[in-house]
This record gives sequence, structure tokens and C-alpha cells, in this order.
Amino acid sequence: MPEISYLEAIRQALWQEMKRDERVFLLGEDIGRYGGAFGLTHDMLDEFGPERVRETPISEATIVATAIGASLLGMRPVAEIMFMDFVMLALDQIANQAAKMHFMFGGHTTVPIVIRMPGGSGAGAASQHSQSLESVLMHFPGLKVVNPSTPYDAKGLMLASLRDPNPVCFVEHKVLYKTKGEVPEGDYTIPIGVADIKRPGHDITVVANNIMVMKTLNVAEKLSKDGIEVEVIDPRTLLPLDTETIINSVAHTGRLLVVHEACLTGGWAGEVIACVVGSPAFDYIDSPVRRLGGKDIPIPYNRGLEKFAIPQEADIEQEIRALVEGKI
Amino acid sequence: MPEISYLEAIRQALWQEMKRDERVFLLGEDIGRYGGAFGLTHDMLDEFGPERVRETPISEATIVATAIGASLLGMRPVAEIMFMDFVMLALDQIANQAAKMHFMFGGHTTVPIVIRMPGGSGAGAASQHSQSLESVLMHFPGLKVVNPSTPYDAKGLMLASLRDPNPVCFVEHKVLYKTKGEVPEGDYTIPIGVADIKRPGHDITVVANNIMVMKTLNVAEKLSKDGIEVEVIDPRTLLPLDTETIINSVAHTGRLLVVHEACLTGGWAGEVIACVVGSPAFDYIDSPVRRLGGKDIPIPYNRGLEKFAIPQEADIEQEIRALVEGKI
Amino acid sequence: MSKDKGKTKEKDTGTREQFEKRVTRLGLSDDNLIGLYRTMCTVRQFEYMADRLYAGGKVHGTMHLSAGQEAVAAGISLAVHPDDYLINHHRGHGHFIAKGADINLMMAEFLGKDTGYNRGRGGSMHIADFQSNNLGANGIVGGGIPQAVGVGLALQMQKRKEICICIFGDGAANEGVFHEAMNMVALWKLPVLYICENNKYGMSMDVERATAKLPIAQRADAYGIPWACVDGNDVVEVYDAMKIAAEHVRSGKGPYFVETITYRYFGHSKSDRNLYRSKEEIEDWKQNRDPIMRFTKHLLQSEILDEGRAQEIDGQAEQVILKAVEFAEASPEPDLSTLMEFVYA
Amino acid sequence: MSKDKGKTKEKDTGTREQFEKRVTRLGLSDDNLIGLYRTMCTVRQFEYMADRLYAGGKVHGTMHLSAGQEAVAAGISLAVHPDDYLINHHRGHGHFIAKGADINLMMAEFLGKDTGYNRGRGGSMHIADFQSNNLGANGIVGGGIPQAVGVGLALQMQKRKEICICIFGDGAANEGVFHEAMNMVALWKLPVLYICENNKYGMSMDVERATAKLPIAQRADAYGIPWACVDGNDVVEVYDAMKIAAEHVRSGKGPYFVETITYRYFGHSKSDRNLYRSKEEIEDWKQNRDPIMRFTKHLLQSEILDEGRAQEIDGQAEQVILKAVEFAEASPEPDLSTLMEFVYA
Ligand SMILES: Cc1ncc(C[n+]2csc(CCOP(=O)(O)OP(=O)(O)O)c2C)c(N)n1
Ligand SMILES: Cc1ncc(C[n+]2csc(CCOP(=O)(O)OP(=O)(O)O)c2C)c(N)n1
Ligand SMILES: [Mg+2]
Ligand SMILES: [Mg+2]
Repeated sequence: MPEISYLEAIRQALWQEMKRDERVFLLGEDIGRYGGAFGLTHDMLDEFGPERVRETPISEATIVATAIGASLLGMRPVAEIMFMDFVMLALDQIANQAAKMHFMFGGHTTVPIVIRMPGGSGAGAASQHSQSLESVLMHFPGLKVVNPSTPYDAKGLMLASLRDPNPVCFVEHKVLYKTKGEVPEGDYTIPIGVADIKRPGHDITVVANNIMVMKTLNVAEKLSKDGIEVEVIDPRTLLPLDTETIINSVAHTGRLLVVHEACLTGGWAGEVIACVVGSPAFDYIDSPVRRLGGKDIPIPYNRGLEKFAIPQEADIEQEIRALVEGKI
Repeated sequence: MPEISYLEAIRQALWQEMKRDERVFLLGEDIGRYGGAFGLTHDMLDEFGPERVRETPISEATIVATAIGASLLGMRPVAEIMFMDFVMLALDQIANQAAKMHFMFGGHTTVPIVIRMPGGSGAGAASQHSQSLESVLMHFPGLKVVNPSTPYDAKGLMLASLRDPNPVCFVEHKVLYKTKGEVPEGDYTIPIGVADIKRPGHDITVVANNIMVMKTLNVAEKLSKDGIEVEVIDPRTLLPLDTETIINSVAHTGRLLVVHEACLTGGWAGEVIACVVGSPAFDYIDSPVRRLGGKDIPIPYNRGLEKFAIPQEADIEQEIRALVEGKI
Repeated sequence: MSKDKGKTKEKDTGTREQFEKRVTRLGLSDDNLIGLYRTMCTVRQFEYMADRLYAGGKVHGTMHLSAGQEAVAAGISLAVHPDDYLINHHRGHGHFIAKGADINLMMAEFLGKDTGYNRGRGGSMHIADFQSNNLGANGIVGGGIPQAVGVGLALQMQKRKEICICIFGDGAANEGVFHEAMNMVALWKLPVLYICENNKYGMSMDVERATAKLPIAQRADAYGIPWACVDGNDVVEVYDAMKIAAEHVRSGKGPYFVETITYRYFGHSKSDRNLYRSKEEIEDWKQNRDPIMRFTKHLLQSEILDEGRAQEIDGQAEQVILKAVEFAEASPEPDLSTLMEFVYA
Repeated sequence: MSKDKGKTKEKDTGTREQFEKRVTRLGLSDDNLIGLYRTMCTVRQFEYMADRLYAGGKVHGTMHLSAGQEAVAAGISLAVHPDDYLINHHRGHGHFIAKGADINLMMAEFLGKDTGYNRGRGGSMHIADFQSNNLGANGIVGGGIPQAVGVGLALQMQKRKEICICIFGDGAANEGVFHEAMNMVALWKLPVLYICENNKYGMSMDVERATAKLPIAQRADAYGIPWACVDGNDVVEVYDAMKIAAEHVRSGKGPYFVETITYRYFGHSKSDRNLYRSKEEIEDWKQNRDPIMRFTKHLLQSEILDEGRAQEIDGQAEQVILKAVEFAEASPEPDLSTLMEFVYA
């Protein structure tokens, strides 16, 4: 299988689906010649033309609303929000409109749109360009929230999202764009709502998303040499959340740590933990159930502060050791 | 002490503070002659005039932004968002701007604004006028999220909010407006960030907010006759959350149930649970830690569906009994 | 039209001769005119019934009635095609009826019944009928305005002949999405007809206290969009303006903006005590500017209808509404077991 | 100004006579003129240094440079009072410098140091200095536009003489809050001077492809706000327009809107490969329309400066920047122990 980047994997999914289904089109700011802030849509303008790679004025709310409107007439728009932080400007259209239309209208319509949004810190872009807001989106029934951590998952989940009849928030991570992995050239989908056990283990379950999957896998590799076997679960989609896979794992390992970059308070780790400790798996749990999240601060500009605003591998390692060794 | 309604209590706090501090002023839609959608600001226009009871066009984002701008020059604006659902339109200004300015600007400014927002279902107002979105707001460090359940708390917390140097989201509940309780006529504040034990008990801790406090108290009263003593904790403010009071209570009762009207998935119950089971109180917990939340659906219009979209007293009772009797 | 307190001028709909000349110029048949009258009667009957049902405790939720504004709905509807798309706002009963909605299903939705258009999930504020290209009403003021951009874009991409009609109020025109949407439909020359139903108030807010410059329609200039501002209580004038606008839009020339000056008789919604406007003002509109009264006068004068026939049609409209109430009341509530349905497709 | 591809016309800043006449009419002293020149030199030196620091790997984060746009910042600054309030946007270095910011503290912030204006938390995109009524830049395009309503409102309520200057780009003018804010400042006659710095592009988006009708400033008509659209690369013209605008605003007559046509030399931000515009276009602006070059020509012609003095001032500006870099580089990073500070007041 060819090795390509996470960015390229998403681009490939968009490209292939646009070839296959002419209802699919892209809209967003600077997605044409510029290729988007991260170059993800580079050369797509040349291939598909300005109708299907439609550049918009800087009007986030109306970008999403335009996608909604077009989807009601059978189109399959992919709206890009340049940085996830700007989702705040479009949240009425995402959460009050797209998420609720199928229900509010008695099941008589669907809103098959995909909203792409790169989140996360690490680029020195400061407080208003670095947030991880997937936990917010997860609170709106009617939406799906997809959040791949590998190139393989990214392509398969994007193709699934493009074919889903519901509004999908497709959460990417800036820092992942350059990471590489094997990705089939052909068409394949990964079902939305199915977690992936990225590494099996029996001492502790760690649930992590996007860049925290990588970090946790590095830690797991290291700990394995010390005889600690970490089971790493990537939920891949946060809404719907595959609680079954997580609960089964915890029932088996007896320990749980959840790791995300999003601010700790109000973050989705709470959701995972509540699902687990409210389930019969509770009886198998040996130690406190813990989480690591971003610090409860806006993301700072300064490189050093920015780095330590989110969990580091050392933090993950320390937390796992403490849990496994019964020190918490 | 005089008995007044929750609505009247909030109004009294605003009124008294506007008398005391001329920097305080109100702005929002239809808050003058109409008195706001729920009549909360009735007669305030006559008393304070159109400068300080400033009616705005229908422009939620700019209502909040106006409050922010004025606060930078030393004013203390109180912005009203007519229904909490419309907060989605102003979330960039709330979460990307107000919440982050103190930090982003290195501590050199403050944004002392209060944003009032009635939430909740029960009025037949359907999916876009009935949400409980406090869990979303809670995910933004820099904000405070206040959410009183009684007239007494409402007045004391409003006065505290009006004097807080940070942006405060003051979450009210439509259905509570008419509930009555004793409220001192004079000036008093309730500290933001301190939970209140609304009823002591030793069999189980139930944490609930706004209307769920009332419902839980009713259930507790009933269960007490069967010898089940429920400790009811009202966090009163969700950000910052008084985890200490909650954890101490659970360490004492050994059981925890969290109840809110907000949609279950991604709701703040997860936050409470994660705090508790990640703490040493975990060792004292005897049974699964549970939560009851609104169904994961948009709020339906139909009266019957609307009612059962959120937890009922019977649900709370059943859940408590099951937990206390070890059936879960 | 200049800044004139948002009031219609004291102008009438003209003499008999003027009326007949205009009607002839517009090619309106007697059937067309009687159809307009029937539509207006039906809307009014619906709204007064809604109010009565509410007073009788039969309505659980909120509602926004359009009595007084019937000429706008009727006039638009005759000027556009039945398969044109409609994006509506919260005060939408009239537009739905004029578009040909099934009154039974509307009434059932209004009463939250399972047989309603939205299976009782939406209520008054969210009625939609996707089969007839009625894309629904919105509870978020201004929420539909930018969605019309997408409908227009799809129509353009699909090279179709239908257009999108998007209706909103004077208050909604102050939401930010108004601006974003106007800019985009103009840029891309999308087939969208925006209609601002200026009924003088956004809830309790006088349009003059909310709008820096009137008429609202002149804002279209900022985007190079052609516009008109018309007497929304003169159904023939509304038709005239909408016809021109719809033809412009359908011909591929891009969007058009029409403002219609009108007035609502009932309070904003169920809780309104009308403190922000005078009884005299309301009475003035009812007595001197009522769209049905003004139109009926012409129909009688020009002998298109006689008193008897007029009453008969109004009576038929009433019957339709009464039947709808019967249908709705006899309909079942949604079953509680279906509570979790329709969240995901 | 009509729809002219957003380009400045081939007009020059005029003959020596015209220049001197204008300068006299405006009451600009030699000191004023030299001050303008010095400000522009300082801004340019800052921006080129920023670019060099970035190329040298010394800058962690993002940045938006304003080289080419110096006349706007300088012209505004001389036309308003030092204690007027400023709400800035992401491309804000020039405006801060022109407002008299301490270059050391700016540079330190740019490098994320603890001695910076924002203690290293904000960086290039968020510089603010509340002591000098500089209310900061915003990373959200358009984010500051509605905040200016609040600043204006507070100034009005507090019966103060200062005004609020709010700067944003051509791209920002398409955000919804633009519309909401224009309506509100006009309604309430607030002392806000809105300045749209049209540099032809919003990131890669040509202003013509983003804006339904040009000039952008004509949008002010929709709210009854007076406006002007001027050559933003002619510092005296900018000053002239801003002076008129600021006096209007300060006199209590309400808001004013000025658009300045200008051009940025560097890419939009650090990752820009300039694929959306031609080398020729960039060179044309640099060679034929550069604001510093044009102004210098006049200063020399009118013998306000000679070559030597001009170079000396530019050299001084360079020294200021070099010192600032020294200061910033010698400054400590924020201590990790302070990570959790400044979240709550
Ligand atoms: C975003 C938003 N803000 C406020 C409201 C509350 N609200 C409902 S209707 C209304 C007035 C709307 O006025 P207008 O657009 O003129 O329509 P009208 O009701 O007069 O037909 C208001 C303020 C809302 N539903 N949505
Ligand atoms: C709400 C929002 N949308 C998009 C962006 C990304 N972005 C940053 S600057 C910019 C272009 C802004 O153009 P303009 O307002 O003309 O300012 P300029 O950069 O040209 O000075 C864009 C799209 C952003 N920061 N915020
Ligand atoms: Mg209105
Ligand atoms: Mg620009």
C-alpha cells in the first residue's frame, strides 16, 4: 500500500468521491488556488473547476447555511471552516439548523453535508486558532462528529462521511496533516461510530483521539518494555461514540485513562468516563478512572507555554504508571 | 423574609445594582416596554430610561460584542439573549472573545459582563427555543457559568455576577421563573463557585441543576419516608465547579447520581462524574456512578413528547432506588 | 419610498377604473382574482381559528399569527410557480396556505398531532412540506436567509428553472447573516427572491428604532441587487411587484429584493400585551387599511364578486378550517414509543 | 470611486505645487510631514525585520505583515488624538506603531517573550496596550467590528471626547457582524470611525470575487453613514480623509466610514506562496505605487527633506528596530510556572 500523509488521504477521499458523485462539491474560503490554509485542496480547482471548488467570501455562518440549503436539493456539499475555532461563528447553522432539521421536520428531509474543520494547537497560532472543540459538537444530537487519527482512518472515514445522510462534522488536526501511513488507493469506507483498538493490551485501557493516539502509542511502546501492556482505543468518531468497545476493554483491563487535547473541563473524556462507570464494567474497575486533558486555559502563543498547555507523553506515561502501580 | 418569584429575584438584583452602580446597564431585544420575552425587565425602562435599558436590533453577536466593548471602558453591561438557544449566534463573541481577552492580552484587561440567558424546555417552544446549553459554555476557560435553582440563589448569584470582573453566563430557566421562595430585600451575594447542599442525606448523593433540583427534592422527600436519605447538591455554578463539596459528599454517601435536563451525551454530568471517580473518593463508591439527562434528541413540540424528553421525577426515583438497593 | 415611519401612505388601491386597467395590464383573470380573495380568506380564517384554539387551551406551544398580512402571502403565491422553493420564517402560516399546503396537515401540526406535517415535532414555527418544495419555517430569526443561498446555488448548479423564495421580517434584516447572504447571492447571481415582510415591528421593536435607514429594501443597493418597496396590503400591487421580481430572478439575472409594508393584528406571539403600540394604531390598520376589505371593495365595485358570492367563499374558507380542526382534533398524538425517532436519517 | 478592480488609478500624488498647496491647506507642518515619514519608515523596518526573524527561525507562530500599507497607519494616526481608542485587526503592526506603541514591547510580544505587551500569550495577532487605549488586535476576522459598537456606546454614555477607531480588511467586511455593527452605530450615532483597509485580497481572495459591489465603502450608504474611498498609498490623502472623518465623528454626528485602497507586499501569512497574484502585479505596486517612495519624492521635491536626512531618519528607524530585537531576544520566556495565570481576573 502506498504511504501518504493524513492531509493527502483526506484530499484523496474528496477527489475520488468528486469523480464518482457529481453531487459532491466543496465550498469554503481560499480553497482554490491557495488550496486552503493547509494546502489540502491544492490542485482541486484545476481538476474540478470553480463551480465545484467554490471559493466564498469570509462568511462562516453562510458557508454552512449554503451547504445546508444545497443539501436540501440533493447536493452533497463539503463546507470547509478554515480553523475549527471559527465554527463558533457558524454554530447556529450547525447546531440549531443542520442538526435539528431531520427531527424538527418529522423525518421528511435529510441534511447530508460534511463540515471539515482542522483543530488543535502546535502551530503558534494562539488562542483563537488552536482550539479543540469536538466536545462541544458532540452535545448536539443529529450531528455526527468524526475525528480520525491516521491517514488510513482519515480516508475511510471521509468517504463514509461523504455518503452519510446526516450532517457530519469532520474534525481534523493541523499537526497530523504531515504524518504518514499506508492508505489503499481504492475506495473503502470505515463505518462511523466504530472505535478502533490501535494496540491491544491487558493492563489498562487508554482512550485517546487525534494526536493523543500517536502520543499514547509511543508511550505504550515504551511501557511494554517494562511489562506494562496498554490497550489503546481510538474512538475515531465521538458522536456516535462506540461505548461498547470501550466498556468491553475496561471490563477486561480494569483500568481506564482518557486523554485528549481539548480543555479538560467539559471535555469529552467526561462522557467516556460516565459511560464506563455507569455500566456494569464498574465492577471490574480496580483504581480511580482518570483523564488527562488540555489545561483549562486558552492556548498561549509562546512556544513553551503552548506545548505544556496540552498533555505530553511524559504526562501520559506518568499517569499510566501511577494507575497500573496503584499509586492513585 | 418576603416570598418572591425567581423572576422577581433576578429583577430585584438588577434593579438594586443599577441603583447602586451607575456603570451597570442592560442591553438586549425587547427588554423595554415589553419587559423581555418573559417580562423580567418590566418597568425597568420607566425607572432607568432608554440609555440604561437599551433595546437593540435583533443582532445577538453584536449585542454581546457591544457589552464586551463597553466593559473595556469600565462599564458593566448586562446583555440579554432572549432564549439560550440564540447563544449559538453569539458564541464567537462569548467564547473566542470575552472568555479569552484577559488571558490573550496578558492579564492587562478584564471583561466584566453578564450575559443572561433563559434555557430549558417546557413551554412548547420546540427544538430551537428549548435547549439547555450550559455544558457547552462550561468548556471555555475564562467564562463563569452560573445557574441558580431558587429565588434566593438567583438574587445572590446575580449580585455576585454583576460584581465579578470576569464574563459571566447567567443561565436561567423558563419554568423556574414563576417558582417562589424567600428572598431578603437587601443586598447579599452568594459566592460564585460554591455548591449548596439543598438537603443532607447519607445514602446517596444526587447532583442536579435548575429545575432538576426541585424535582430531586420532591423525590428525596418521598424516599425519606421509605428510609432512603438523599443528599441533594446544587452546584449553582458550573464553571468553576465546586468539586470539593461533591467529592466530600460522595465519600460520605458512597453513591452518586447526576441529573440534568441538558442532553445526556456531552452534558455536564460527565464532568462531575469524571471529577469524582478520578479522585480518592473512588475508593468509597459502592455502586456504578450514574447520570440522568435529557434524551439525545432535539426538544419536540408535542406536549407529551416534550415532557418525556427530559428526566421525570419517576425516573429520578427509580434510578435512586436501583442504586441504593444495589440493583444496578 | 422614503423614511416614512414604515406606515403605508393614505393611498387607496385606486378607483374602479384604475383597478380594472391594472388588472388587465397584469393579465389577471376573474378566476385569478377570486383565487386571491379565497386565499386571503383562508389565511385569515386559519389565524383567527388558531387564536381561538389557543384561547381555548388547545395549543400547547408558541405561535405567530399573520392576520392583517394576508395580501403578501396571496400576492406572492400567484406570482410564482407552484414548484418554486419556499424558505419561510416563524410567521409563516399564510405563506404555507398560499403555497397550497394541506390545511388538515397544517392544523394537525399546529396541535402537535402525529398526522401533522412534521409529525407533531415542529409545531407552528417549523411547518415544512418537502414534497411541495416548501422547505420550512425557522424559529431562529434570520436563520433561513443564508440557507436560501444554498437552495439558489443548487438550482443554478442543477440548471433548473425553479427559483427560491425566501421570506423574513423587518427584524430579521438586522441579523448578520442577512448581509452575508445578500453579498453571496449577488456575487453568484443566484435565483433567489428575497421578500422582507415589514409589519412595522420585530416583536415590540418599531422598525424605525431598529433600522438605521428605511426602507429596508434600499439595503439591496449595497450589493447591486434590484429592489422594490410596496404596499403589502394591496394584493394586486404585491402581485405586480412579485411578478416583475420573479421574472427577473427566473431569467438568470440574479437575485431581487422586495419589501412589503404591512401590519399584524394579533400580538407578536402568545404572551404579547401590545404595550408598545396603541389601540388606535391597530384599529386604524384594521379599519382603514385591511387588505381583504380593500380588495373586496374592488371586487364588488368591478362586479367580479357580489356580496353573496364573497360571503360564500369566506364561508367555504371557514368550512375548510373547521374541517381541519376536526381532522386535527381527531388525530392521535405521536406515540411516546417514537420519542427517539427522526434524530438520524 | 467606481468598480475599478480595486487598483489605485495611475494617478500620482500630484505636482510639487499641488502637494504644497494641499499641505498648506491641511495645516501640516514640516515636523508633521517628517513625522509621517518616520512612522512609515519604522513600520516598514519592523515588517522587514519580522520577515527576516521568521526566515531565521526565530518566530514560532503566525504573523501578518503590513509592508506596503504604511501610509494608512501613518495617515490615520496623525489625524486622530493619541488617546482615541483603537480596535485593530490581525494585520495590525503598522497601526500599533503609528499609535505610538513601544517597539521593544511589541517585538518582545512578537517573539513570545514575557516582557511583551501580552506577556507572550498573544503574539503578533493579539497585541494590545490598554494604557494607551489600544484595545488590541483580533484573530477572528471581523471580530473587533462589533466590539467597536460597545466602545462607542461607552464613550457616548460617559460623555467623553475620545472616539473609537476600528480597522479591518476588505475580507472582514463580508462577515455578518459588519452589518449588525454598521446598523447599530448609525442608529445610536456612536463616535466610531470605521476604516476598511482594502489591500485587494482577503488571504487569496480577490476583493472583486468576494464583494458584490465596490467600493466597499458604499455599503455605508445602506445605513446613512457618510463615507469616502481614498488612495491608501498617498499618506496626505489618507490624512485628509481621516481628518474630515474624525472631526465628523468627534463632533457627535455619528459614525463615518473610510476605505483605503492599498496593497500588501508579503504573503498573507507565513505559508503563502502567492499563487493567486502575479509577480508583475506585486512589482507594479512596489515600483510604481509604493507609499514611502511617493511621499519621499514630494518631501525631497519640496525640500522638506534632503537625501541625507531621509536616509538618516530611515537609519534611525532601523536602529529602533534593531534595539527592539536586542531587547526582545535578551528577554526571558514566560516561566512555565505561570502557565495557568491570567485565565480569570
Ligand atoms: C435569533 C433570534 N433572536 C430572537 C428571537 C426572538 N424573536 C422571535 S420573532 C422576533 C421578532 C422578529 O421580527 P420580524 O423579523 O420583524 O418578524 P415578525 O415577527 O414581525 O413577523 C424575535 C425577536 C428569535 N426567535 N431568534
Ligand atoms: C472568522 C475568520 N475566518 C477566517 C479567518 C482566516 N483568515 C485570517 S486573515 C484572512 C483574510 C482577511 O482578509 P482581510 O480582512 O482583507 O485582511 P488582510 O489579511 O487582507 O489584511 C482570513 C480568511 C480568520 N482568522 N477568522
Ligand atoms: Mg416584523
Ligand atoms: Mg485584505
